[in-house]
Amino acid sequence: MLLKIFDFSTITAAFHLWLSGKMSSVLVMLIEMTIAGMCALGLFVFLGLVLVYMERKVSAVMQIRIGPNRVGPWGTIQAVADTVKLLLKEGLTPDGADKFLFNFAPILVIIVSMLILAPIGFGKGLVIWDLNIGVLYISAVSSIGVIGILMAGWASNNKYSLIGAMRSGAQIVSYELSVGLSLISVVILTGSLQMSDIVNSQANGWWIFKGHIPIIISFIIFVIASTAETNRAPFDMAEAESELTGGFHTEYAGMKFAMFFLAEYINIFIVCAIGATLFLGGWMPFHIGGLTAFNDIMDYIPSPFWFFGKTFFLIFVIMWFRWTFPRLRVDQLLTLEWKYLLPISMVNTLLVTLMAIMGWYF
Amino acid sequence: MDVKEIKQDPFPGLVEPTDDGAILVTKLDDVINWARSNSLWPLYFGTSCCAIEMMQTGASRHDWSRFGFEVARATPRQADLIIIAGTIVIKMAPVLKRLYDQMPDPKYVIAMGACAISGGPFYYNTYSVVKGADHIIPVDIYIPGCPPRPEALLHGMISLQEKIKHTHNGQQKRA
Amino acid sequence: MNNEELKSAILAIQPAATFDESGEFLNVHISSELLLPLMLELRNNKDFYFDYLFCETCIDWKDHLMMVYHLTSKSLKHTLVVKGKISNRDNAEIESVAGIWKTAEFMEREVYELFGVKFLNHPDLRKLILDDYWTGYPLRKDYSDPVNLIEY
Amino acid sequence: MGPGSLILLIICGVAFAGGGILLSQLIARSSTNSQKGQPYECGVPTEGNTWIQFNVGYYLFALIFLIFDVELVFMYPWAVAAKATGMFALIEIIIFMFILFLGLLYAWKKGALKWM
Amino acid sequence: MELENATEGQDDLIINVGPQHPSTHGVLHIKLKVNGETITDVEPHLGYIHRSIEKMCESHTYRQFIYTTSRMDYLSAHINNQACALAVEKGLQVEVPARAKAIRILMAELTRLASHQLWWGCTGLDLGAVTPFFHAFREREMINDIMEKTCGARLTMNYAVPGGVMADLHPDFVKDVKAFLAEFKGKFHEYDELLTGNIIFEERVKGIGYISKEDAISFGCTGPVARASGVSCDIRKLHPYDGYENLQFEEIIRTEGDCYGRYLARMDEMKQSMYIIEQLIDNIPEGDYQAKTKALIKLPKGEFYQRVETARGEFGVYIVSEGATTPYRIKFRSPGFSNLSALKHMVVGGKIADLVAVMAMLDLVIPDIDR
Repeated sequence: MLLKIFDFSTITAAFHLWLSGKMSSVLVMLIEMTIAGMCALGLFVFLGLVLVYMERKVSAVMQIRIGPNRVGPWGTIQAVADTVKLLLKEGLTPDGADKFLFNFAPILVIIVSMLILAPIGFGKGLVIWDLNIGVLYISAVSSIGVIGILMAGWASNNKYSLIGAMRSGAQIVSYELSVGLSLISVVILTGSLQMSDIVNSQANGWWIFKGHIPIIISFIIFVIASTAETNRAPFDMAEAESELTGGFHTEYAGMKFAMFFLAEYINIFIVCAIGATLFLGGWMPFHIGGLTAFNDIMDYIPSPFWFFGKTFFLIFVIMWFRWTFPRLRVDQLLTLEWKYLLPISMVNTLLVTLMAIMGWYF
Repeated sequence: MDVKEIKQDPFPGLVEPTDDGAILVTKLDDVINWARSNSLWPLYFGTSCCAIEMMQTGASRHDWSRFGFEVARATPRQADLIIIAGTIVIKMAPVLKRLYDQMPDPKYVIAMGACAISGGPFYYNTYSVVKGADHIIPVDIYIPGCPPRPEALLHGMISLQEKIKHTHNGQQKRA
Repeated sequence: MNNEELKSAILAIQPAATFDESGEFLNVHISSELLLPLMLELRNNKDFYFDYLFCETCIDWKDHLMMVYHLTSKSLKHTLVVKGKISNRDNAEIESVAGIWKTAEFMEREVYELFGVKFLNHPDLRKLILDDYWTGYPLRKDYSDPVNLIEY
Repeated sequence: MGPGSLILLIICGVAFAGGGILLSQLIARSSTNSQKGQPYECGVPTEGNTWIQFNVGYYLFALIFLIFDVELVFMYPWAVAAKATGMFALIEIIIFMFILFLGLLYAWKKGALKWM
Repeated sequence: MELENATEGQDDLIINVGPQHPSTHGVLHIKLKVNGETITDVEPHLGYIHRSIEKMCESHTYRQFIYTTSRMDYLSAHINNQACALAVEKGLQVEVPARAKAIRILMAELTRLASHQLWWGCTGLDLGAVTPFFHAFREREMINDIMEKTCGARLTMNYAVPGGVMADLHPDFVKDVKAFLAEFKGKFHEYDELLTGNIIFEERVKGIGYISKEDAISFGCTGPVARASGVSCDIRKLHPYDGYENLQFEEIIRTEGDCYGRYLARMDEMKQSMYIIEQLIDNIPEGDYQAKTKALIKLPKGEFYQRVETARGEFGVYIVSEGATTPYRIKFRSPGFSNLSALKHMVVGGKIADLVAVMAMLDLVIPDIDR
């Protein structure tokens, strides 16, 4: 029934065959890798520019402003100007800083964001490496990100940075549990850790529709916890501009700061992509049972559109949070996680298990 | 009066003739200056009344985000521009100097309001006011007023953009 | 209490006090050494109960300094101005009232650096407003700064 | 693509971040002065050492997390097999979670979740 | 090891907050000692905007010195001017025309509204919510427009002069104020929706920065800060000036004593200010806007103390005159200075984030504190 959706794996397979006929396998691999790498880099740049612009425009709309509109048409290349400016800005390293860690931290943060891209399916057959433990891989790799922040804060030899990093450490590791448990609830239902399996299991309906209330609870917990994971307001303890001026990146300037800035947005994209994949059906089109004509039309929309549409919707929700809520205090933040979210998600996981075993889902 | 007769020369003192055959350099200069002038991130620095007008400039009616100035940074490491909004007193002077010093290059300074330009209403009979922020750090743009209107600040920032657009990056020197 | 009652009550505590009623409030003049016991009585005596010190400052009368305390009672609604005369300009000293009214701590620090009045038994007498290396007491009348057109 | 893609992504990350930073170091104009390398603290010279023995409160959460995270990892293989195993899996995980929850309650009771 | 003792033996981290810091609203410098997140000591350092206004005023005439007060508490500029004008009038014993009094009160209440709007926006900013700031400034701009039409300045007005006000009202004044009131009343629910009812906001401010009634009096706290602790200290009620005695309004007194009480006190004060304006706007008496005074005012020998209620609390002008054209000594009793002295009492034992919340709710204007 899903044949109507265009499968990117046919293109990649055909391309692979064509290349293999022309040259040796090593060369083929090199070329394919270069292309994949270029795509990953292109995605990074694209996401950085688009998300920064989106953030500015979303905030402007919510704050009854206009937002950037002078640089380029409707201010669209404002972010380009910012990037070039940051590239040309002196990237200084403080004298008292631990020089290696200070300069390595932004690179580490970017590498981590880069690595999580691997199992995400951007469309049908459009995935870098669909490994069979995708969910586990994501939760494993994403916890490395906090090390980058801790390194940055510690190495800066700045007190604001240090406190910001410490807060962020305590915060991210705590919320990791809730994220993990809400991911597990979907894994229980699908019985697979592979991202493509999870997407395929939603061919006849997304989990958020099929899974009843427990999955909706999981989804809400996932959104809250992943907002905290990405250090976004109202959980932006690590930056907390009105308290710690710049938080962990207080001492970072120029391109090094830009890397943190970019990583923040890429991380938002990644958590939203994971949320979209697990709960909203990834690149699966929206179907309504019985309406064949409607479903056919939906199938004609290419799968990446579905994926990016869902992801950007979630990104919008997270931006909406940021521009609406005040910031929590650090102890309230941890109380929220350990005394509310964690027990709730544990009980919820049991409910999902019961549901899965009894077959109480569509 | 015939307006057309008045010749408009944006910045007479700053426009210098280009060297021969330096097309690539000028083009690169254009790109650099375009990026720098369109992405002026100010530092949170307001000492008194002018700070309120600065906030008004950022607020919904005047909205300096249209020009890309809205990314006000609290730390000088990420800022390009200090808008000195308010009086600088002797105790504040070393702080301002240190903040300016800690900013990475390139950096710009706008003196907003009479106090930052010259001490303004506090020029005479005071024992603690610095008579103009340019005694401490070099200032690029002066915006008169006590306090200047938000439009004046916007004009000042656009003037700074113009100034940056006429910079030669190869041979630039700073005090 | 009205002004007459205040007068007689204060005279009963401190016979050396003199009064001045020309202004808006009743003024009590007293020398700096006798100030603290009177202030304690004004604050703690249930009949006075001046619990709110709303202004504390100093005036330089060229030959002497004068501390001015504006007191009011929140419950009894009467107001009194106490003026403590400090005769020795060069080594001005007066007992601190910071132990009685907490707001005095900051106000006295301000007077200390702008007028050079030393407050005895002040919990934390340091410069508050001016630089640590500042010399001179700028609000005194003999402070001169020719550069800024402040002349004696 | 296979596991090679991870190496590829790491290379991409290093090239992107490291390259960007390096490029910026090469082309950006820089200047030095005595204050530039000093830590920023609102324009006031910093006082005291930054790298001191830090409050234990932050680390406590990391410690509790460690216990929970290890246990969470055990849940992944269980989750995959849960639906196929049936009721037994539920009972099993209830016991497992109960122990986990006891740990949380213990930490809670001990005041480890109270910020200090 | 018991966890209760786990924090022993650790060093405190000394952090400077300010003079350039987003949450200090200017150039307050606070030396903070923290153990982890917990504040163990707070030491405010002032003077980063000490412009020696009191010394300056000694060489200015009675007409001239008023402009400096606009620059002290620039958010209550008109109310400061009014206090100075009242103090000089007290010395001259001039009767101010009824029209001038009404105009002064109208402008004072508009100023108070504008100041509270800015406070509300900045409170949101300090607590991490950026959007309230923009919503507050939307209405604030309308007040600024009215002020600009009235006296030519948006912020530092210098509108009140000894004997009345500087110029008569703009013909559009009544219309503009009514339009503003209608607009603001319609938008006021947005204020409540954005912050007041928000659970995060309530968690952040409830029980934070508590000060008891006795302590509030002892620290000399005034304005909404003291009124949230149950101290009756509204000068408009206690010592009415310029005809406040003829107006109907309530003094907002709350009993919470914490940041939330201060927040609600200010929100209610805005409503009271609107109520005062509504009473006056249709009943501005006709007549002169200024009493005849000499161009060069000489105050008689004596001391004149005038208290007014600014947006932040009790503002006092203490003029000591020797009979000359310039004051012998002027002391400005600023509300922020006393409120700030209670800062340490309020925040020690709290978290770093609480410091920001407390400072936001104290509504400090640093030039007013430093003078």
